[in-house]
Amino acid sequence: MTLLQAILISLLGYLTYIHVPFLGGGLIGWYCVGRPLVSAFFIGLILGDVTTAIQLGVYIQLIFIGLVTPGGSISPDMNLATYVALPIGVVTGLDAGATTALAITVASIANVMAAPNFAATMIPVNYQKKLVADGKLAAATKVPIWGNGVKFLFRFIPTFVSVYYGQVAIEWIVANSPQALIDVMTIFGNPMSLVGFAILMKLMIKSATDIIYFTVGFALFAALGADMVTVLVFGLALALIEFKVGRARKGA
Amino acid sequence: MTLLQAILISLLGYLTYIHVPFLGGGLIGWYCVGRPLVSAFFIGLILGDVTTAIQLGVYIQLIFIGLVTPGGSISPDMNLATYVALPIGVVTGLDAGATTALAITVASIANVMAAPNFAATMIPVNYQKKLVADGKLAAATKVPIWGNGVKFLFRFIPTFVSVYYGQVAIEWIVANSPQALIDVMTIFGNPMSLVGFAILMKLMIKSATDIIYFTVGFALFAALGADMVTVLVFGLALALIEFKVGRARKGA
Amino acid sequence: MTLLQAILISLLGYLTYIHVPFLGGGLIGWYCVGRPLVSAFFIGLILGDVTTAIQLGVYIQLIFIGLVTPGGSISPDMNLATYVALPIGVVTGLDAGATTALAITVASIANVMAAPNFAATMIPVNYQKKLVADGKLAAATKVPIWGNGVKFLFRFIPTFVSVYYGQVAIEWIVANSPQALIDVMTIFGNPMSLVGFAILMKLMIKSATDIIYFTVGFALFAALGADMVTVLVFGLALALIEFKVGRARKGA
Amino acid sequence: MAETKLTKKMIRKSFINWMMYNLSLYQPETMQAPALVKMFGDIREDLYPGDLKEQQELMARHLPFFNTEPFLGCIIPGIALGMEAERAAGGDVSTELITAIKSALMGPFAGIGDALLPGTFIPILLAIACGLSANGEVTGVFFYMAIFLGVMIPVTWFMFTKGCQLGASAAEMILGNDLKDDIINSLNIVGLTVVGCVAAAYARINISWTYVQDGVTLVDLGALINGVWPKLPVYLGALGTYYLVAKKNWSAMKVIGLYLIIAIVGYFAGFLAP
Amino acid sequence: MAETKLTKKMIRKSFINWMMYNLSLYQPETMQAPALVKMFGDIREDLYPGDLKEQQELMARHLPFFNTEPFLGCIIPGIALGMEAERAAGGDVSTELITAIKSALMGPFAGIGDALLPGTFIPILLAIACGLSANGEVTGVFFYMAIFLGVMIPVTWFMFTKGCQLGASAAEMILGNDLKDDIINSLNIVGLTVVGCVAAAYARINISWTYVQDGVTLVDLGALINGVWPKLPVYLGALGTYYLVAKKNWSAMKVIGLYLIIAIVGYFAGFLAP
Amino acid sequence: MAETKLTKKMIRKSFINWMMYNLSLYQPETMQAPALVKMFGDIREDLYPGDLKEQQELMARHLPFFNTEPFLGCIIPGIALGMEAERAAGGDVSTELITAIKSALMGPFAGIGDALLPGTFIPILLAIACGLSANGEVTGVFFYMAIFLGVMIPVTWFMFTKGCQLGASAAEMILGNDLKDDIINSLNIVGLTVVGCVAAAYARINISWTYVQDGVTLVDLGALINGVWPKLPVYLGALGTYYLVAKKNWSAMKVIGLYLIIAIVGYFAGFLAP
Ligand SMILES: OC[C@H]1O[C@H](O)[C@@H](O)[C@@H](O)[C@@H]1O
Ligand SMILES: OC[C@H]1O[C@H](O)[C@@H](O)[C@@H](O)[C@@H]1O
Ligand SMILES: OC[C@H]1O[C@H](O)[C@@H](O)[C@@H](O)[C@@H]1O
Repeated sequence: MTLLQAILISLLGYLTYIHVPFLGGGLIGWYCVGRPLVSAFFIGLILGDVTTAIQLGVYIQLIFIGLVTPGGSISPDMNLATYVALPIGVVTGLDAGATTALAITVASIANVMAAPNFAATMIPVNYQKKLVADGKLAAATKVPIWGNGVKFLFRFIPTFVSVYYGQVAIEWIVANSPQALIDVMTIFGNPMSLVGFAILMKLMIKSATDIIYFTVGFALFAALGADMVTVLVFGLALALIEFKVGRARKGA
Repeated sequence: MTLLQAILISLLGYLTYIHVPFLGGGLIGWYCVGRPLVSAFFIGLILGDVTTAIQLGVYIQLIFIGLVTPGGSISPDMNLATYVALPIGVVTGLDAGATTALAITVASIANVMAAPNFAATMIPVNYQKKLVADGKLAAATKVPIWGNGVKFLFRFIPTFVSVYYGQVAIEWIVANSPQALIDVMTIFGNPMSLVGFAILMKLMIKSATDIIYFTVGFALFAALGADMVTVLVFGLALALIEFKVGRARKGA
Repeated sequence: MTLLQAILISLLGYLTYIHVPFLGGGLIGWYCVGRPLVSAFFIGLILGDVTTAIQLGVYIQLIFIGLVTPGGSISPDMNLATYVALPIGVVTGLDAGATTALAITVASIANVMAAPNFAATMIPVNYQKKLVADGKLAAATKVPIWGNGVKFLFRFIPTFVSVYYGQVAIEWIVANSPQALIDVMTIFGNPMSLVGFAILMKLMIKSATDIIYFTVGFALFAALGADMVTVLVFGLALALIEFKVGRARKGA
Repeated sequence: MAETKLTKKMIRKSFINWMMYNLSLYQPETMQAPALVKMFGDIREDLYPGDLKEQQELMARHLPFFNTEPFLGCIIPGIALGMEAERAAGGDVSTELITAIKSALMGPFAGIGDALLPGTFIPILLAIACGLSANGEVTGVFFYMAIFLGVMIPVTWFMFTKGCQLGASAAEMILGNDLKDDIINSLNIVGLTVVGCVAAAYARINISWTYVQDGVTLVDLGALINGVWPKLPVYLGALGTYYLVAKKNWSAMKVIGLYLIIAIVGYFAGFLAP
Repeated sequence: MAETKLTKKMIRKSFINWMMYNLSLYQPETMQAPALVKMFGDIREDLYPGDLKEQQELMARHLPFFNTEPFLGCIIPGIALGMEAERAAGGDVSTELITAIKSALMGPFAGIGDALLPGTFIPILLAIACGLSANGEVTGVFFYMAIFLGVMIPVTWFMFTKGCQLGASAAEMILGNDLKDDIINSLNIVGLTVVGCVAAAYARINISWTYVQDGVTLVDLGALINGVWPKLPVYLGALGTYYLVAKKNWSAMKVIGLYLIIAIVGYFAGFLAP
Repeated sequence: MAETKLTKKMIRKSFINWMMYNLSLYQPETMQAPALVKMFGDIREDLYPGDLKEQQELMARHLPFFNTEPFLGCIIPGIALGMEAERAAGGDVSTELITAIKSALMGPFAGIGDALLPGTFIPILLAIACGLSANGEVTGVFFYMAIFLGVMIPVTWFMFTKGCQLGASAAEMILGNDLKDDIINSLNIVGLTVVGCVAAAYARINISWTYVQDGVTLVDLGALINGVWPKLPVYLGALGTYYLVAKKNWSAMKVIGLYLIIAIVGYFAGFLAP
């Protein structure tokens, strides 16, 4: 892989990350070009072998086909997996099995970066707050543009290093990372989405009994094995009842 | 098997088909004499070996013990299976395994006839409509009697041919039927019951939100694996709530 | 095992039985000291080998960790299992597997005593009734104290015999009990808790439609495999709806 | 309540007509309606002696779609009979009301009836009967026939006659009593829930497209879509059919024609499997 | 609110009585009632000094059936105590009301209490305790005893005394406040749902009839019936028992007698298995 | 309805701002709020020409926490925009109302949006696309891009502009129309139910303590606790976090600090596993 190819790929990886605005935002970036299948096409263009790229892309896509990222929980890291494993797979001629194995490895250890990424993002966010407080409104408006540079560091660099130095480098990184650090960061990240949910719950729970609805959703998934769509259906039924009761209360 | 026996058996098969009035209607025909266990007794009488017939009848009965035919979906075709496999089993001394295998084969390819049967039935139905419009009321009243002759053709003939010419004939038919035709007719028939359900839904759905109840029932079966009785129980609970809300609205 | 040790152990077994008041009642007896893990500690003290006793106690505890005894259905008999298998295990140096096997054997055949135990308890209960009717109130008040002697007989004696005469004796008893008697008593005991539930249902069912709620709970467990806590959660959701409907009816 | 013209004999004749002919001309377009036409045709002279026009209208208004579970649901033709008789006797029963009550009840009784009769009662009896006949004995056969008919004939007769009585007063009940519409709303909900289950259970749409590479299935479109939501194609098919029938007023035959085209195209394009 | 005669000492004595004796004479006929009789017997002189007739009536009215989860449900004897004390003090508390509140609450507290105490709280503590004691250490034992009793003794004491206070005013709350009956209706629904679950989980009726031919089970009646609806015999048994108890007023003992007969006949006829 | 100052151009600019920047500074403390600040910052001169103080307040009131599914949920920034415009035009729209409507809708739209967009629509399209591209063809890629963007760009534009229109009249709807609060209550319930599901599905707390003897796991604390109720630690973690955030007013950062401490302690004490 040439240096330019590696740079282009890593750049595209950054641009199609969930938090990045510059490809038109998440609808075009994350949810469209960022899907492994579509990414594969563009990686293929960069590497000059679209067919192979898409063939491998299908495999990686199928692993992540149902990925939902509620409340900021971006796990496993599909983006890094795609932009590291796929180019390496194409260039070094890995077969589908080896490519997907590589993707899964990358996706799972990448979680280590989630928490530091969030912590670093606090810097521009707090700066924006300060600018608004100081009346520097034009400047405050611009923070979400350059502030995304934080995410650039956390996405471009790991992708570039991994892609450019290749599979051996990744294996070296995996083998030499302190296991305790990876584990603690994973444990730390595991319940992270609960924070976002708690804030939403704070807004949605009007009386203590409303926790029952949360618990019903939880139980449907955890105890009865219902999928998200099924829970949505039951939630709609409960909501319909609530609505009818509300109407009845008002005699309507 | 004598010709007479084959005719009697095929006649009984017709008479115990779900749509046939002449044995007192579905309560006596389809749901009573038409159950494989009970049919076996009568087939046994015709063939002169009640015990063997019932022994095999138990096996066939157990395959179809939970058969429900909502909205006209009569699949698999228990009636043809019983009236073909059971007599052949008795006469040629098949063991239980071979008899049930034969029954299942017959039941599954018989679906091919469902759609043509329905199409043909439109003839007397439309004729009845016309008679009413023309004021020929006595004639219109009689259509459901002779009109059932359509079903006679679709039931008596295949049963008779299969029974009289035996297992070899069936295997020949199965082997020489154009697979594409069988497949297309099966694909065609697969969703057929949705038409009946849609008409019922049209009647039951008063506002768009009522579709939620349909979806709950669907999800309970498809996603949570609930059986029909369990869905009925949950449906009753939802209905009870609706009733209470309706009462509350009126302050009752 | 010395006679004294056997007596102490059997006494403790009686004191920690669900129905026995003398250790401060079920909170301290049945639910605290009576848990196999805790019992093991005290049995260990009596036998002079706390460590082994607790080690085996953990195994027995894990078998019965989720035991709930609704409406008087005390099956399997955890108490007898613990107080028989654990001391024998400690004294004869059984390994964990053999001890738990012994516990399970004892727990399952002990059901035979449940029904006679209840029948015998009717004697003091009826006597208390009579005393109240006769105005002998001081005496009536005391019946629950001495009346528990009935349970003493049904608990102390079997425990003592089994513990003192040991594993061989238990095996002899099991081998020589009339199977028909054990079976009939088990069949008899199997649905026994329904009586208590029926009395509760009599109190809770205000109109025939309330049976639907019972049926929903039943179906959740039996057909969908929900556990008790999950059913509680769904029950709470139904109750919340009922409450809201009740409020709406009153315009509140 | 207005006096009706129903005699015992008329009820008995109608009951037998219904019990025998309910599915006689069954097809997806009007389903059990031809049997209602026959049932009323046979008593048209009793209801409107000599009045051909009324007789014709009577029969004509039962020509459109009707479907329910025929046996526990026989209360509905019973009610219709009661209402028609009262109307014929000069009672204040509009034809809209007769159609409305049929439409209101047929769905719930289809769902509930199927779940209870072939879904619960019959399999229990047959399980026992198979036990009794396991060795080829006739005991189980006779047991099943006796119990099943012994229970169901009185039950259906009771439902039908109950329907006739109710029918005569149904107009008042619905107009004068707001309880009734809460009952119908509730019944609709049970009906819809059960129909949802039954659609999931009995309708099939099998997407067959797979891509196989070196003997390994790489893409199995059907499995992937069922992975998004189990039986999603059937669900979408049900809603689509509902949309065509209810919102676009397609006839059943037109929908079935569409199904046929989709089946042929889908099969030869390799997207649908049996 | 009328003044009551309850002293701290009376409450403490009653609490201890309840906590110790609730299951002492447990049997299916009156279950925990004998413990209530003892509890009131021990303070009968405080409530109605010297009035033997009132004392007798007091004890007599607690003789009938009572059952709940004894520990989280101890709020109910607490309420009963509060109400009896107010009544004794001349308050306007009818005996029907006392019976009513006991009946209203015992079911829900049985269901909810069983689910929460032995169903959730205890197994969690024991799981941790087993971890701590896995090597034979006493740590887990002491941990369990300390936490369990440290939590439950204050909780039960709180529930019981809360009940006493509420009890004194429960009459007003129910009569003067329509909220209360919505609460009781709702509690009943949780109770019923949990009882349904518990019946399915703990009661067993095993139909054993099978027909085996050449070593292959041809008909397994139990499996077939459970195939119609899982645990259907238990469900029917529950409804049947409910019918006898609630509609036919059978005593528990009479039902149990019937069970015994069925067990014997069923076993020897080969239809029921252990 | 008061006149607003919204021009087509302002709406288009705001839409693009929202669509691009919604997650640009995403972190657990304020999540999508910085994007709202940018969106309003870019039209501050249009809304309050020359009035720095109002402009500052405008931006300041969108600094706190906001989060929803960004694309189906784009109706919410649309509504906020509509309301702000009306307020700027002198309409009677309180800032509390603007905050209230955002708070009311973000949860439900998060839950429902996640379930429908990445949970249902996208996987269906991708399943088909993978089929079309299985052999390395570009067909599936183009199919996915065309359909996905062809559907979603109009849909989001429609939602956003609908929001703007609604927003201008949302005040009246909520104040003058009691329907609205029944709708919001109901949406909250769907939202809560889905959030419960999603918490169970996406949050993980793995208790790792096991006691192994001779190679056999004797006590597996995690398994035992999950046996009491599946994913109980996650449930308790969710309620605990909710308690800290909602009742103790902890900031997200403070909670995350606590998580870090627990992760470190839990890992080295051997109680938590990755
Ligand atoms: O859950 C709602 C919402 O939360 C965050 O904003 C992100 O994770 C989004 O992808 C998600 O849709
Ligand atoms: O589903 C209701 C009803 O539909 C049709 O009429 C037939 O299939 C019947 O067997 C069925 O009971
Ligand atoms: O089910 C409520 C209650 O019933 C009986 O009293 C006993 O079995 C208790 O252990 C149980 O808590």
